[in-house]
Amino acid sequence: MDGVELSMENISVAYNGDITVLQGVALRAQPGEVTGIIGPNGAGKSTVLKTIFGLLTTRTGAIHMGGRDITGLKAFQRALEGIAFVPQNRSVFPGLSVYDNLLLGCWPFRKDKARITRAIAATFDKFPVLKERSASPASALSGGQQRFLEIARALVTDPKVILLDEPTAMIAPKISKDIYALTRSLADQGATIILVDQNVRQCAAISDRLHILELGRNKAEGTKEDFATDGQLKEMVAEWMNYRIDV
Amino acid sequence: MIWGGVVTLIILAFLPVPLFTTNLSFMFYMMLWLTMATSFNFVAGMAGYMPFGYVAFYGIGAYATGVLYKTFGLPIPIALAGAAAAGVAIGLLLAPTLRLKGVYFGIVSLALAMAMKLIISLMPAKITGGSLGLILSGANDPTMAYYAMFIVLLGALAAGTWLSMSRLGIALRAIRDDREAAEVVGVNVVRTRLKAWVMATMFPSLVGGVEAWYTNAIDLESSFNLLVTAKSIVYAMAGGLGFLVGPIVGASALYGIDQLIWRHFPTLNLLILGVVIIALMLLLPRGIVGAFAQRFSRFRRFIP
Amino acid sequence: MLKVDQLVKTFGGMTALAGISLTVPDRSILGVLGMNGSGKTTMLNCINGIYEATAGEISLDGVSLIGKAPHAVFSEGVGRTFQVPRIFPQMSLLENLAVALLNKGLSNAQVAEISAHWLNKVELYRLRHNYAEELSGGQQKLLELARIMVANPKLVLLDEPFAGVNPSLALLLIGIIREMPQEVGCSVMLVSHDLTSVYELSDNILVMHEGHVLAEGNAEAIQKNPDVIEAYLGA
Amino acid sequence: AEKIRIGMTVSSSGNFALASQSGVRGVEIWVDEINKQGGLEFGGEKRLVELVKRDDRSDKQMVARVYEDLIVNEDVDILLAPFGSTLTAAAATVTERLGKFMVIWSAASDALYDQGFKNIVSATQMPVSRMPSAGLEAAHALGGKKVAIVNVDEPFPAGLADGAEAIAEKLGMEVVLKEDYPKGTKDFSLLLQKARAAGADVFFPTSYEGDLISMVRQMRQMNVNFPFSFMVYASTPQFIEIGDDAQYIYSHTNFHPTINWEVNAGLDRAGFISAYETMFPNVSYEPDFQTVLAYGAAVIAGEIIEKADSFEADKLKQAALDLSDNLTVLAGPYAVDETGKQLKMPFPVVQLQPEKGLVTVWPEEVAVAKPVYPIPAWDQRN
Amino acid sequence: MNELLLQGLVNGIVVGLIYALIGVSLNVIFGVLRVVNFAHGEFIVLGAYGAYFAQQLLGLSPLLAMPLVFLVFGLIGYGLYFLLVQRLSRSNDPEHASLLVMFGLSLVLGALMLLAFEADSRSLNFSLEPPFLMFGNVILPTTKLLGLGVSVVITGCLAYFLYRTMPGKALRAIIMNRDAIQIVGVDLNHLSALTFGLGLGLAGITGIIVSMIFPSFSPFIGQDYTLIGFIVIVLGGLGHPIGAVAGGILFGLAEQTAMVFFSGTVAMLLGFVLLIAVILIRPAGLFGVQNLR
Ligand SMILES: Nc1ncnc2c1ncn2[C@@H]1O[C@H](COP(=O)(O)OP(=O)(O)OP(=O)(O)O)[C@@H](O)[C@H]1O
Ligand SMILES: Nc1ncnc2c1ncn2[C@@H]1O[C@H](COP(=O)(O)OP(=O)(O)OP(=O)(O)O)[C@@H](O)[C@H]1O
Ligand SMILES: [Mg+2]
Ligand SMILES: [Mg+2]
Repeated sequence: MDGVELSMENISVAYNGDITVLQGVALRAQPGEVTGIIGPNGAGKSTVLKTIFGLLTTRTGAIHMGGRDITGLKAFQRALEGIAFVPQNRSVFPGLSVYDNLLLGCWPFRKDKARITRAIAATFDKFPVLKERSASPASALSGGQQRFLEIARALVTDPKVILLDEPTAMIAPKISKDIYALTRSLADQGATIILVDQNVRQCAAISDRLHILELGRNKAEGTKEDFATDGQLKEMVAEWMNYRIDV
Repeated sequence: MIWGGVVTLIILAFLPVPLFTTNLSFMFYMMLWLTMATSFNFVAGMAGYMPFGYVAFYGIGAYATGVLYKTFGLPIPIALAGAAAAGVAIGLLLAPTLRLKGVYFGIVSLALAMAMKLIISLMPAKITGGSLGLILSGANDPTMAYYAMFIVLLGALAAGTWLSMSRLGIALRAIRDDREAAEVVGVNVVRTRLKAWVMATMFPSLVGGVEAWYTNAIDLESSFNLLVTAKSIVYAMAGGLGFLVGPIVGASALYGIDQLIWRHFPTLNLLILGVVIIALMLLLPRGIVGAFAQRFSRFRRFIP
Repeated sequence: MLKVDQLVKTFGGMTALAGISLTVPDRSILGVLGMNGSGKTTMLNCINGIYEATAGEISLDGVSLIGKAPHAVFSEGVGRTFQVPRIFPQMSLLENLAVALLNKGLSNAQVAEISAHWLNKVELYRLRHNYAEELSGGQQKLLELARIMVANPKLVLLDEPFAGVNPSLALLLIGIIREMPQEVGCSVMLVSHDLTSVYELSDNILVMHEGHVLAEGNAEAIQKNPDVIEAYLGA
Repeated sequence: AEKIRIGMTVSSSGNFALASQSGVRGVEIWVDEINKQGGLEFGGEKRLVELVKRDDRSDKQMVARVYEDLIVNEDVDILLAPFGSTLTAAAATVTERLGKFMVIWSAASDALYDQGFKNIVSATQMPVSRMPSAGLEAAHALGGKKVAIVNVDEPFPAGLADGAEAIAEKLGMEVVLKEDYPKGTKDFSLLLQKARAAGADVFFPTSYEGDLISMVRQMRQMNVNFPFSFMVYASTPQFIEIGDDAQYIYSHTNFHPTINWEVNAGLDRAGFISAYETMFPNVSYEPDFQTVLAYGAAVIAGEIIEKADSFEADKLKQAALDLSDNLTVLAGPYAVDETGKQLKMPFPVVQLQPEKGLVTVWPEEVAVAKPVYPIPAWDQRN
Repeated sequence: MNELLLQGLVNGIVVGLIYALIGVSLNVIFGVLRVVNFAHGEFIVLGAYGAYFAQQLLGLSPLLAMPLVFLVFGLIGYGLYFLLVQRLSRSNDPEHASLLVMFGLSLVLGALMLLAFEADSRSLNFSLEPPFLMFGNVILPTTKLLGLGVSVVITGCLAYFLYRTMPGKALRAIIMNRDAIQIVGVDLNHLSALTFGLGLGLAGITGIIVSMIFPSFSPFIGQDYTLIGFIVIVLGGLGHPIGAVAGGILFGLAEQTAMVFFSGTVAMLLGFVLLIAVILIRPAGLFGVQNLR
């Protein structure tokens, strides 16, 4: 799994023609790194991910993947290019079995039966709960189990770029630890990961680079070291986290 | 306030017509479609239900009026009241179908409309006039029928106004948005829908009855013609479901277009009507008012 | 007081709840933890009548809730929120709240007053005329909470109220929940994976596992319980 | 001089489209014919005739509206009815209310004439209750004893079926099956087998063409045959076009090469055919009995106008009564009673026979061939 | 009477399977794509005209015309999807918006057919030798057997496609979650358009079969078929080809056996009553799964 650099410059996005949500947002994510995005509700974090994945059309700006301009590609084409997306809201196919959900995750290489078998078996190893329930319809899974399924389905293709939108919301602490560990290890293996998370401490802990978004604009960004050393940045995050008694 | 203006406009437009012309039909049928589309909106727009068999109530109203007048010799006003009662009664009878969802409800109600037609056709010809139907030549009084339709229209508008402002209206919209969530915050879904349903069944029955009085001819084919449902849907949706003014705008615009087409392209009218409907839905999929509300979302809350 | 006794729920062959018993005393907060799929949401669904319990008894202040439809359970004074917020997107915030007050026999002025009070509390008052779909995810959670609180419930069931909520809003939410037993006089059942908040808010904590009660006790005891560490918290 | 304006509706679509359009071609022939002669004699001068036709989409609502529009806005002087009893009833309430005279060419329902309408007259269409008589008389004469009557549940076919039942009983035949089925029925095999199981030797379905075509096809598929099968619309070119399966079926018509009435108003057969061919060279079908009925009605309407010399409804009606029994048009002899009901215009019985084609077989006065009876079973045809 | 009842049962199954065939093609468009195809009956009738003109102009037998009609209709469907259906996803309520568009289309198609083919009833000049087969006392027309065979084959293939192959599963997944289907890399529009094409192609074939078995057709009868199609799939359950077969047979059996004892009108009434009863007992149809969305 070789990640590629993913970047967006000067991106503006609007819903319904007149509600501008992003204004000139820029972002750069390197292979082998986790790039974290934090910000208050409604800042536009999910919108950034949806835009990278091509579910929304941009007003201005461009998106590059490995140096190639992918702004004009449709969502499914980006998926075929190797971008995986775990959106914030539910994205399982409720009426299909767990197995079939994973199978559809293999769509990009659907002709290669052997690879499908291998990929699904590997996924089941990583997520034994899913193996247990492989024949039940996804709608019968609990909220958290559906979340595993989404993550598992996204990873089944060995994607180059992985977009995670609050992957551990509603997930038990024991498992969120596993998921963060998995995220980190995927990055260490070379994948490019963009992680949106309200769990600021965890996000900061595993990210190599952090972006803060507010009101649809870049507010601050820096590497882990910047945040550790730069006083202003440090304060910003601290203030941010101190909203919570203790996260 | 805007809504008050619309209602006033409607009253001013329709009230004096019989003073000026004997060609009442254009305005009569305009009122008919305004009423049908408005009351269709009670179930479709406010409760999120699509009864494809809406015509059943229209047909029942027509037949109830005809039978009561002709076979039982009752005066027209009483026959019309009977028609409303018959429509509501059948609506109540069908209440169990309200637990069905979406398309299922639609298709079942369509089946019910067909069943209703078959039942009437199986009734003795002495009562229903058999397959020829009933001719009410003795009741011919288009001006009175015109005003009867006017009153029915006003009734439908009043009901719509009340519905959109009342608690029932809020409950209905909550159900439409998220049925389960509504139930969890205390809305009795079945009972609420039943109320809207009863209101929505009364008006087409009255309309059917008044129309029968106006044309003096009742028969199965036209009383249970699916085009009646189809047009109610088309007119209401073209305007924008869920808005009070939606059906008004939709019905007046499309009815006008329909008339123009029919006059100028006598042989191609259905073709053109079809094209107009397609174009409208493709260009304004949320209807005229809905498109406006979406484009200018700031003003959305001012649209009645 | 909510009493749940030997509650069982099965889906076909799959047992989601295998005999859960618990009580929520008046004016107290019960925190519920548990692995994903352990049956927390299912339990809430059984209590408020979305699911029909397979066996067992549920009662609120001595009134059985078994067999009651969700709207009837609501009338008994049980409000709940959902794991994924379910507001009425095409209605204004005020109308969203009004839905919960429909059967209370209140005058319009009273409705307005209560609504304003709660919208102020969740800091959404200035958006009161906006459509609910225009709110961010976190705000929708707050609206959902306000929507049940206006009805002055006896018992509030909260399913993951903090998931995806940003720190400042979470703080607001925690403040509101903390005050609920005293100010509103209701008891709360708080289902969440947000350990810090659960520890901090709960009078008593229940840990569920595979449809059973794994442990029960105060925050300290739970944190130390080896079974809980093994099954839920992780090392 | 000012033109005489005649209003009517045609169905561009819906159930009545085919019949209605066939009919209006007949009216157009008459208009053309009259105008070539300089028009109708009216008020001491020749006045040209103009046909104002509108669409009714086979829709009753539409008819009421359009007839009102024709009278109020288009100022027509006299009206021709739309197709069929239902539409005609709707039109009649309007013409009656607005005091206009209407000439009917296709409304056969007996009930229509019992409503007390004063300003209508059925020029060419005999009432439905009498229409099946020729067919059943033929069946009776040939030896048919047990009749199976089936119909689609619509006014005209149902009226025919009721009439057939009454006539059959009067003739002393036993009605072993009388059954209706709803519009939209697609499969008739069971119905056919029921008729056979009931022991019928006369099969008398009174539905419209489409259903009749399905019935004969399925008769073959189910190996069902009756010694005498009479189908109202089996004489139409569309029906005959379906091929061999249409053979031997009995039907009736008022328009056929072998039927030549002593016409004293309008064109005779030959003249009519040549007029039709010049006017409608591109229409794929020949004139049928609807065309002839409508043409005949138009001719009679013209005679009535000339005789009345007025457009007042009661004068026109009086003229219509005065002309009763004095006219014979292409469709046959004309006679009406006070209610406007047609009393004559009989329909001869025809049969499609191999080699000979459609030939008149009953009554004997106009017959040109012997009926093939009983109709040979399917495996005995070649 | 017994013999007639037996014949009624057999007839019910055969007619039911033909109804099912109508339902199956509609189910692809309505059950799977959620496009309320009110013009379905018109397409079926067009299929019949296709065979009619293939026979008149090219001398093709209706059986040979099937692949041709399937291809032509499939292509038309593929194009129509982009023209008419794709944009509807922008609507609040795509399902009901599609109902209207398709209603408009049914008006247009009806009017065009009337212009092109005139109002007359037509009938394919087609028969098989022998025209019927006897099984004991029960008679079965050969064309019906043929239609029965085609129904079974088409339903089988479709069930296999939808439930066993990946594109089929992807197809069913579309209505479950439109965003998610793009997340896994499926070209939503292409696949939907293919499906629409498949549905119309099947409608064309259905038209040919139907016109061999219910012999006459005219531009006006489209609505009848649309209604039958909807009834069948609501009875059987949305989206499921086998469900459509069950629904079709149930409806056919009810109608035909009732016809043995009562008039056609009563039989049809009983058919509707059955539909209503079944739906009230099993609100998602015989094979339906509830709460898919
Ligand atoms: N479909 C939509 N229509 C209109 N506005 C929208 C839509 N989706 C999002 N928005 C608005 O866009 C803004 C950004 O939304 P987004 O979901 O990207 O925020 P976020 O940072 O992900 O918030 P959260 O932490 O709550 O998930 C918000 O103000 C939201 O109200
Ligand atoms: N409708 C259903 N049909 C079948 N099984 C179900 C259904 N709903 C829930 N389940 C099963 O019941 C078990 C409990 O689910 P529940 O949603 O209550 O878990 P939970 O504790 O809320 O989990 P989470 O923290 O992930 O939300 C799970 O294994 C789930 O798969
Ligand atoms: Mg977000
Ligand atoms: Mg849960």
